[in-house]
Amino acid sequence: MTILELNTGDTAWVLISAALVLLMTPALAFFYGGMVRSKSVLNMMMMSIVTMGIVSILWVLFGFSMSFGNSWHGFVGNPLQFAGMKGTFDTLVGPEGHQIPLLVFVGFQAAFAIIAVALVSGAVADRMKFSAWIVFATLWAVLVYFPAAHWVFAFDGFVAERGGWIANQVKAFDFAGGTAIHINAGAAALVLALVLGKRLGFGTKPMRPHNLTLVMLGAGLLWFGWFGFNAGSALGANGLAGLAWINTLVATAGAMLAWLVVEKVRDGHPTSLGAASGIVAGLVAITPACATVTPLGAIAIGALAGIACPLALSLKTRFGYDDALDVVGVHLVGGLVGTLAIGLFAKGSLTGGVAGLFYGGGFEQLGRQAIGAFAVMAYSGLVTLLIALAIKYTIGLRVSTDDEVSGVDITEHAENGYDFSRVGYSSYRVQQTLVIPAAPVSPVDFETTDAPARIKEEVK
Amino acid sequence: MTILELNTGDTAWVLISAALVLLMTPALAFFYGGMVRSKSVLNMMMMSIVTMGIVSILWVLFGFSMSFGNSWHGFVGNPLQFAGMKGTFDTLVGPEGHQIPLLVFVGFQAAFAIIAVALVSGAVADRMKFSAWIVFATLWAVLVYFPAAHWVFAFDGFVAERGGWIANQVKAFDFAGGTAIHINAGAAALVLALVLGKRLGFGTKPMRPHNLTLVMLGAGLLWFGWFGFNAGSALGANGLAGLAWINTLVATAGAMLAWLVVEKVRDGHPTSLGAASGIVAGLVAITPACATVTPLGAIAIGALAGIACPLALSLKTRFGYDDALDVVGVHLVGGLVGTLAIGLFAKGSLTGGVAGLFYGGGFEQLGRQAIGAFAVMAYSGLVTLLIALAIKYTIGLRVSTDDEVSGVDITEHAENGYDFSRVGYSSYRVQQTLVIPAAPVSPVDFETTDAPARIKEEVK
Amino acid sequence: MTILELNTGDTAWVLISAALVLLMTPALAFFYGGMVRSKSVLNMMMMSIVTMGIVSILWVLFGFSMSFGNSWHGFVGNPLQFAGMKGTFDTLVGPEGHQIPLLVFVGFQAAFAIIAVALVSGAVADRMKFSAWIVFATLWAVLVYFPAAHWVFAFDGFVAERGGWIANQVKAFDFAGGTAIHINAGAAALVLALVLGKRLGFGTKPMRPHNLTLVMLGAGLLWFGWFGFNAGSALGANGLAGLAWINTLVATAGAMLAWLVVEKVRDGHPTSLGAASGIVAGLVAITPACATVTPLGAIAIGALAGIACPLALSLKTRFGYDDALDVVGVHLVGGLVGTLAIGLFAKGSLTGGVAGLFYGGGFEQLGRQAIGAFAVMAYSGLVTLLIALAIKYTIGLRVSTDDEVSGVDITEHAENGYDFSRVGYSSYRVQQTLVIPAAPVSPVDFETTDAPARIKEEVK
Amino acid sequence: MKLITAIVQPTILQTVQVALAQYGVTGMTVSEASGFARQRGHTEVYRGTEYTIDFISKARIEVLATDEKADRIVQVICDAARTGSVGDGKVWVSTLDQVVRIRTSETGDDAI
Amino acid sequence: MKLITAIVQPTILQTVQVALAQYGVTGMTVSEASGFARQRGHTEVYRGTEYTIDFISKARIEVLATDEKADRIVQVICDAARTGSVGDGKVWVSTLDQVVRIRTSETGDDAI
Amino acid sequence: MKLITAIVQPTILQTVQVALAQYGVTGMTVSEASGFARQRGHTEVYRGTEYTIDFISKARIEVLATDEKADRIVQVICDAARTGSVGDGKVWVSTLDQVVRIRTSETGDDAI
Ligand SMILES: Nc1ncnc2c1ncn2[C@@H]1O[C@H](COP(=O)(O)OP(=O)(O)O)[C@@H](O)[C@H]1O
Ligand SMILES: Nc1ncnc2c1ncn2[C@@H]1O[C@H](COP(=O)(O)OP(=O)(O)O)[C@@H](O)[C@H]1O
Ligand SMILES: Nc1ncnc2c1ncn2[C@@H]1O[C@H](COP(=O)(O)OP(=O)(O)O)[C@@H](O)[C@H]1O
Repeated sequence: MTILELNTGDTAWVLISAALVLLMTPALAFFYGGMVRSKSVLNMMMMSIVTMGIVSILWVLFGFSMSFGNSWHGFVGNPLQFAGMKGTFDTLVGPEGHQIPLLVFVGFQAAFAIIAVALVSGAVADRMKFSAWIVFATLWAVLVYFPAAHWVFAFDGFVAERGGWIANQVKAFDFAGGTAIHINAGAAALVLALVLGKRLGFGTKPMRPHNLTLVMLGAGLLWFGWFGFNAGSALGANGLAGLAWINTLVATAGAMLAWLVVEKVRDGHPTSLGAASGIVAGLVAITPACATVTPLGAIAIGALAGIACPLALSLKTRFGYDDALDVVGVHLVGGLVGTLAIGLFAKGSLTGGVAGLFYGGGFEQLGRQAIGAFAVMAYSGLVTLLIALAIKYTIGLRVSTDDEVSGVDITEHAENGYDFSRVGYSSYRVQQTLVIPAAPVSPVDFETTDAPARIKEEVK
Repeated sequence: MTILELNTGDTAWVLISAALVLLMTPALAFFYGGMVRSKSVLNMMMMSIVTMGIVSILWVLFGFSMSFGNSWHGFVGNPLQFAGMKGTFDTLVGPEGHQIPLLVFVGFQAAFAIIAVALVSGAVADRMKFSAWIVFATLWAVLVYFPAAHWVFAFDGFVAERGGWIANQVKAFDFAGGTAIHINAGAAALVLALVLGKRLGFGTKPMRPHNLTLVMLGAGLLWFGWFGFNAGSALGANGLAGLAWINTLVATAGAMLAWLVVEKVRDGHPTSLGAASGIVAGLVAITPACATVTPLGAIAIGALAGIACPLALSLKTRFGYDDALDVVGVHLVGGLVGTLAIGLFAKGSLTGGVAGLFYGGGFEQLGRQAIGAFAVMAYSGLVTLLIALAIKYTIGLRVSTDDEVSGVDITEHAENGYDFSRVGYSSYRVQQTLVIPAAPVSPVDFETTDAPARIKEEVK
Repeated sequence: MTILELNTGDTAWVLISAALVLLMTPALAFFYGGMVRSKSVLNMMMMSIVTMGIVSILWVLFGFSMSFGNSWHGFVGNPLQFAGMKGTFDTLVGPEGHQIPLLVFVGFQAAFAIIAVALVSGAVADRMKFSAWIVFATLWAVLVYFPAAHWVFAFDGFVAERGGWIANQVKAFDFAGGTAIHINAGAAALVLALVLGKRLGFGTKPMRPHNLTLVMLGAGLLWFGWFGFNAGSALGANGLAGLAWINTLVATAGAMLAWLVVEKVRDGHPTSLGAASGIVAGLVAITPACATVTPLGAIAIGALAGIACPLALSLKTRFGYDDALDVVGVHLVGGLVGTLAIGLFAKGSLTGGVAGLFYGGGFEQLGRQAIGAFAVMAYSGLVTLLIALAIKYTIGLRVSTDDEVSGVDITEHAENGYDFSRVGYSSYRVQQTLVIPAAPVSPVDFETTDAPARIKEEVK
Repeated sequence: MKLITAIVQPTILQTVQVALAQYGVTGMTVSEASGFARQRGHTEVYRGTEYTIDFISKARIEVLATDEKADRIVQVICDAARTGSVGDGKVWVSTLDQVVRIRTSETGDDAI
Repeated sequence: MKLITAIVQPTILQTVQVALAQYGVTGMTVSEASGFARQRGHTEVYRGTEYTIDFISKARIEVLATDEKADRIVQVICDAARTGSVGDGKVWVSTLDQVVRIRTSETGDDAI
Repeated sequence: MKLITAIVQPTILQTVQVALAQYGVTGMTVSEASGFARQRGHTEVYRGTEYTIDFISKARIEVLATDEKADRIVQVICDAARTGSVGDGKVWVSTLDQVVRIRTSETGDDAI
């Protein structure tokens, strides 16, 4: 293949889509960060941010290869095929006339891998050791996400000759990752929350979101980025991308409005946290379906998610697990709604003939969807359990009770999220952690100073 | 038409532009949200966010069809033609060689419809019932925006055979929506503010913006998104888009600097709220003009807006209406400046021959611009008045005085924007609103507990 | 050249990249703004924002022409060639088949010019007169940035016939601006900080970042925008852009992780400010190198920057200059790491044959890189010194001690960043600065009112 | 010398300030507080979890006064702050041993 | 009439509130404070610069009480707030000259 | 036992803290306050509307002390906090009936 065959328009769209999807992880950091108490906002954000670092590196080393390398029995790709990105330069992928550089596809999918892992962190707010999260994120990416992405996203002959079993054998539709990403992360969140245990005071102490403007910022940027996620998954600037774009708009609208109606009816008031949550629930639900349903179908799917998810939130109180920021209620439930709904709403003219139940297609596709969804859920749950237990009984998953009371920002990161006070709360020592120790500067040590007067001048 | 004729580069640009314009509504939510007092930040944001839900759904149901369906006497499009998006799949629009999927155009224009409605909310900060806003937004979109968009944006033969009267008969230039969006929203804001009445304490109590970093975030994201708004309106990646891009940059720069100069001279200090406001004023003013003037003309238009808008702000004190966040001063005045300035600055070589007054074109185009501007203003004012009065005398427009004093966040949404306190202000009851009531969990009811000691353990 | 030769895909990519790069300056405003104390957050942001206004205007007037006009001995472009954008309409640039409108390139480069100037402001937090910053930004853009950009970015025959000396004679690689932007701004920051002097209480008083969520927002948006910066510098949607995209991802990942490791080892905790700083350091370092190294090389360069930059931060304590937000430590050091590392890691197959030391290319390219880097550093340092001294001895650089203690937000901008209090701290006078004085409204003047009862009613 | 402390509605602070200034009080210190008493708090709901927030925002005003003026100042504050609804707040007075103006080291009534 | 002021751990506030309410105290005023004492503060590090933050978040509770109830209220607060670790805080009691309920102008014990 | 309350410039807090610590005071409680007095507030302007903000940020320091040490502590605070400019603040002293250390239930001078 030569550079001449590259379609610059399609490439431009996937390039910007990749950047949009990458933005979703900081957006998630704000969405999650605003929901916790102010004493753990930094830790909450850091779990997403550090995941961007870890997964990016794993991805170019061997992760992309595990997901898109030539398949070993449909289960996992050959980790060596593209190790360290070898063999990806000057290569194009895609249908004739619409080819894009393989490296652009690598980047686009990297952003998916990152956010899948970061999503899980919502379950563990306020109480997980940061070191344990780093180990968890690494293991979970390698053992759970890379294989699952292979199952769902690796189509035969696209990057490598043979791809994953759900995409090619089961033939479940999952356009942009309802199974590999949302069901996967949601199932992991459930298991991890169970192993980790509840936050201190869960169910008795108020744990209000500390900054709802930050939550809304996260939701707004997520919506924006999700156009790259869904419409970018067309891997070209074409009518399919346009359909996915519109569906990403209206399903989200439907879910948000439905969530607000549920709240109004049940709790008495429509809330901004509800709107933000509804946005995310709608985006999750339309993710697998965005290219296989009509805009009216998308509204229906969104509305379903906007009803099912808020109702599902009470499950955590019922069953007593503490999925702090409702990854299960939003991503697992929303992902299931969307993935299964394809079996109901798929329109033959959009899918190349396969129609859902409501469009006269019978139960077959619904069955395929269910297999895809539950396979990922089961695998994710099981392997997550093993990883979580392994960490628990080695380095430990959870911070000490004292640290949890003080807040993980200070104890894990030695930082404080906000300091709006005009009162300069003083400190005895401000000291440079020196690095180049040739001629040490003397830190001002107030304990040895002898007169208030002198100090007053220095600290003026 | 076949898929082969689609221009992927143009499609990519309109796809991403659509996402950029969509981002502008959350951006507006932050811009507005930061300006109110902290007790109503959530309500302020929610008016924008819920509008995204409502208008998106209306748009695919019949709104797009009302705006771009075949015209009924140039006044409104046939609402049934594309109802529920029928007939939009696999269709391309645009000039030969530069066609894009109709659905992509639908999405792009959807984002315009959303923000036009959301803009109005700035006038009603702190005191409007959320339910009344929902009704208002719905009616205003249907009765005012969809027709006005038809007048201005529906060119004969682009989507449907016959389009709107301003675009095709009056031939006023409005590249990206100075009339249909900004003048329209500004006029509606004025009328709605008048019907609604002033905030309690207006003119006597300090009402400082509670978070200027949020305002600046909104302004920054608005500027970013506005490149999609203006340059995206070229509906292709071409030199026209490039010109619109540059003009969107420099007009905004000119307006911001002019606003700061006005402040420095008049108030003594250039402010960050002034810079943010100047950015928006410049963006508004260049919106209609961005493809018909040179960069030097754009600087002039920006500077005009940056002078006219801050001077216009005092109108609200003069005339005693309380347009809380100055939608009139920024969008109506800025929109008028930009729309009329085309009649002065239009350059023949860019417009296909039609020149403005300063480029030797006489008063003709200025007249056309004035007709377009005032037609939209009058129509918007009148219909808004009817809608506002209808709501006022049915469900009511305004919250109670008590609720306004407490703050609409708590009374309308049962939420609090921020909780930075380390003091865990306690509550007697933390209770799950249960949904799946099979085996009810018992909420901790402190009123019936018998000993502080026991409680202490529980709430630890 | 005719419009038919324009490549819409390439144009789309550069258009959106330009918008992405433009977003980086507001992002920088948040990144910097979050790091200062809450009493100067607005001033910190305003330095970036006003720079957007100033440099945009300069750019279309003559700045673009100074950078890309026909060269005067390789040192500066002819300022009149494209003055006021004349001669840029309907012109295309770029290789055959991949041409884009010259105006799009103008816009893309405008965003570079803006952020280069804004970067410097990090050094002067809390204490510089706003008027002095405006003068400095103007002079520095004209005298330092426009020439330096010419040296590095103006290739012979791209826009004008003859370009700058570093690009064409020295042939140092600098894909997206490690020298012209980061080394340049970093050197200027050092000199300006020295001339300006230390903040009151530097080294003795705690100066904690007041809002780390704002810092993280800035870092997240910077990363997002930087894909436009680096991958957009390919000036087309192609494999080179794909490579730059991936490298921008993984170098940043490497730098962030390395910075966190340094912190963990040295200070005991990995921090969120460290992660945000590591992100920026990695982005800076990969900027010049992103198209000439493999992803593995990019990880190495990122890791180097992630180690070198945090170690370099202590230089300011060692040498006693107060570069408040570490522009030197991050941009100068990061820029040097990236620019020189090209001499080590450049891969022949990516650069058209020129290989770095580690890829068998000897010391030659390293030498070229060093010449480029130090030439810009020396020029920037020298001219910045002259500008800074000129301002110091005319209008003065620094606010008064009293103003610095009170905080520059109030004294320079008459504003307060945040007001979260529910206690409506009252004021004697709320007064409109009137503009249209026909019928003056009487401001409520409490000093002349006679009875508490009356007041109570009015201020209710 | 007396210290008068008043807990009042946050929105009424401006009125009290003006009333005190008119009476001739030249200084006061204000801080933020939250009160729990007869006045009912409000309910907040986050993702279906309902919190009853009993603590209500209040402003806390402290005024130093000479013995003779103290009663009258209490009166002025009460008049200005009274709206007649639950939550109007409390005023209390205590006796001080000493007051010092830091700037001048004046003490006693001179320091007020 | 007495004013009881307590400085307690911020997380224990809910417990104290409940205990006081059970004892029959119908009102209290709470504000935020920072304490510096035996309890060690924490260290924060920003870009390699280490800050020792000596001031620790505390809640400040004020309760008005009649003379006879004051001692018992101090007891209730101490019992509820005691965890046994350094930083539990202090309670102090002072005598008031006067208390007024703003809404009704009641004074003295009636106003509490 | 005495309670010493000082209203000082927020930026001078560190100096006062150090001075008190050197004198041997082992504990203090600090909170944020806003003062209105001789010191002039500042003006803010938002979109052409001018607000005069009369209230100025202050730090409020409370120190418990035994009777004999109280005077000297007032002295130490005043010395440390004096800059000589308007706004330096006030210190006042009141007598307490009782002080209790919550952790140990110690009372009186032992509790300080
Ligand atoms: N016993 C008390 N001790 C301390 N503060 C009190 C007490 N009772 C009331 N307050 C304060 O006074 C405020 C108003 O009290 P509340 O009983 O609601 O109104 P009212 O004064 O009209 O009876 C409370 O929010 C609280 O801050
Ligand atoms: N002398 C004092 N004056 C004022 N407040 C004090 C004093 N000593 C302690 N405090 C307050 O009590 C809190 C707890 O004191 P600390 O000595 O840490 O614990 P403990 O009461 O268990 O000895 C401090 O944070 C401070 O707010
Ligand atoms: N009568 C008063 N009652 C309570 N606080 C006061 C009083 N007078 C002054 N203050 C407090 O002292 C601070 C400083 O007072 P000010 O008159 O400005 O300075 P100075 O103490 O130098 O005369 C004020 O901001 C206020 O907080």
